[in-house]
Amino acid sequence: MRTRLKDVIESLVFVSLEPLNLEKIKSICTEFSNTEIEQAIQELVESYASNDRGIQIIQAAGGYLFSTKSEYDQWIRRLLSLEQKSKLSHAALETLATVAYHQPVTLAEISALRGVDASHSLKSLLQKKLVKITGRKKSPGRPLIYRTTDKFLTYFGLNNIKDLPSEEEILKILDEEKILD
Amino acid sequence: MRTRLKDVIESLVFVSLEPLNLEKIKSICTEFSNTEIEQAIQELVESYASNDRGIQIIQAAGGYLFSTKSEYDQWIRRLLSLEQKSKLSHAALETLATVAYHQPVTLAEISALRGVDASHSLKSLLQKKLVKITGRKKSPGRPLIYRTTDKFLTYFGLNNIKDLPSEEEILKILDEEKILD
Amino acid sequence: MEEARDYQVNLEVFQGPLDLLLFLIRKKKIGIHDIPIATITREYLAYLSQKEKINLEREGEFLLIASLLIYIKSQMLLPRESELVDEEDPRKILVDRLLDFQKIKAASTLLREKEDQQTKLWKRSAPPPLPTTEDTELVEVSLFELAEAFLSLMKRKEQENIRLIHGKEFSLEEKMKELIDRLKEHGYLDFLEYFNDQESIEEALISFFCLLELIKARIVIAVQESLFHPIKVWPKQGARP
Repeated sequence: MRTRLKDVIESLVFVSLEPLNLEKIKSICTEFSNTEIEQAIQELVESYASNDRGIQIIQAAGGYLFSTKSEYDQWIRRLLSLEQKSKLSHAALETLATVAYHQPVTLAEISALRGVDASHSLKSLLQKKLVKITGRKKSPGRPLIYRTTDKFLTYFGLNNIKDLPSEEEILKILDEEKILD
Repeated sequence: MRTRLKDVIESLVFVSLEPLNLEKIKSICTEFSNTEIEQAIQELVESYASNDRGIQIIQAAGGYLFSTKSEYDQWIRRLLSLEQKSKLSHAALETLATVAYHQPVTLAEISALRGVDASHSLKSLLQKKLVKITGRKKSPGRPLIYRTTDKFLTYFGLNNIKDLPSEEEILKILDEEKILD
Repeated sequence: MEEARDYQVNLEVFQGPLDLLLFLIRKKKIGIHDIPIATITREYLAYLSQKEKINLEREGEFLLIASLLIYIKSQMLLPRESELVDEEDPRKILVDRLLDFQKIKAASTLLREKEDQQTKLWKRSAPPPLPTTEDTELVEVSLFELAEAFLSLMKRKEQENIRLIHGKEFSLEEKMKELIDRLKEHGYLDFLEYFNDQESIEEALISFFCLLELIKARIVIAVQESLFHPIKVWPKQGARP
């Protein structure tokens, strides 16, 4: 029975977003005595510490928490930077959408459309090469104009910029809610 | 050396919130050969399957991912104070099945197959990222076409779209229903 | 009156008209390939008439199938010279749709089972504590980034209200030589620092164009330790200034 309790606690620590403290564990595992629970935790922590493992259970802020072992940090950093490259922030996505639907477009136009200064997110899109500069607008100040790139099309699986869902099509899908609800 | 690589991969899979695929692992663990990596993964998966543990490594959408074991569901729901995890509505599930088995497919085709307008359920599937727009059909009106996503595979615990229930399994269900009637 | 009682079932329990049709067919224990169309049409219409008012928005689809049924029934009644072959059977269009729909329904059942299993498996929704990412890898910066850094500096300079020193003129040639000398001496050049040292916007502009020329000629290389870090300029290895 004790082995199984150890596994219950392991799964609880795993899903918990913050350090899981002893009191909480006791309040969940009501079928088990306090002594059983304390022993199981002990066993669990030891099983991770004694084995060659990539992850461990640490004690932090009065609770138990999974973490990776520090000797693997360099590989984790590589994974994180890999994922950073393929991910967009919400702000970047909004800016990208503005560029996609209003291109060719200037920074001032994007910022006006989004209602916030878009320079930071535009910068990250240029770095990710999803957006490119294609010249200058023939207007006062000759601002730079932006367009989406071929990489943008590949990213979203499109053959052609004309394949973007039209505003009407998106509205139609979004409008459905009003009729039914 | 191989033991250590196993631990590296364990820490990588652990950190990743989405299934981590072999290609990504290879591009991160550049110090190791493909054979070493494949062996280490094998070892890792087995070490979780064979031991009494609360968590396991599952294969979904072509990658590896940590999850709890199903027998600990009730304790986790206590921790998260949840009666049950929310599930797809009947209409959404039926639309999703239509997309899965008829992809690439248009909204009009889905609606015809189901006999009802599917735009509302399609919208909720798009928002849940279980379905995506992947371009346009080369037919009059050039309607948008839809496909299932990797998240769809992960949601149903499928490693590959080929792992969908087969025609035989479907026909078996139909036979059983006839007997029941 | 068994039929009347069955009709008390609400329209809402059906996922559309095909679902209702399948229900009626199964109730009659008949094969999909041999639907007694007259009977089924009668029952289907009787079912619809249970509703006092048809909400077109919600139930228009039920009416569509009703009209299809009536159409097929009328086709079946047409006198024919010979026996029907499969392809000519007016019911075929309906049968095909029912077969497809039936499969989708069965597939939904199977997917629901998988969903039930999967909802018992819990995944992490947030990453565990991660090492802080200090990206020390050098990445080559684009001309855009370089220009941008320069631009932000110019803006700052303007805000600082630096007074312009007039009368002093710089030639491109002189500046180029100064830049190269400085690179030789220090090994590298901190981009922002160097421009900060310039006395006027004009001087900074000339230096900037020199730098662009050197980069274009691949004599120097501009690198950034990580995003938003200072840009450093190095002589390109193998290139002779």
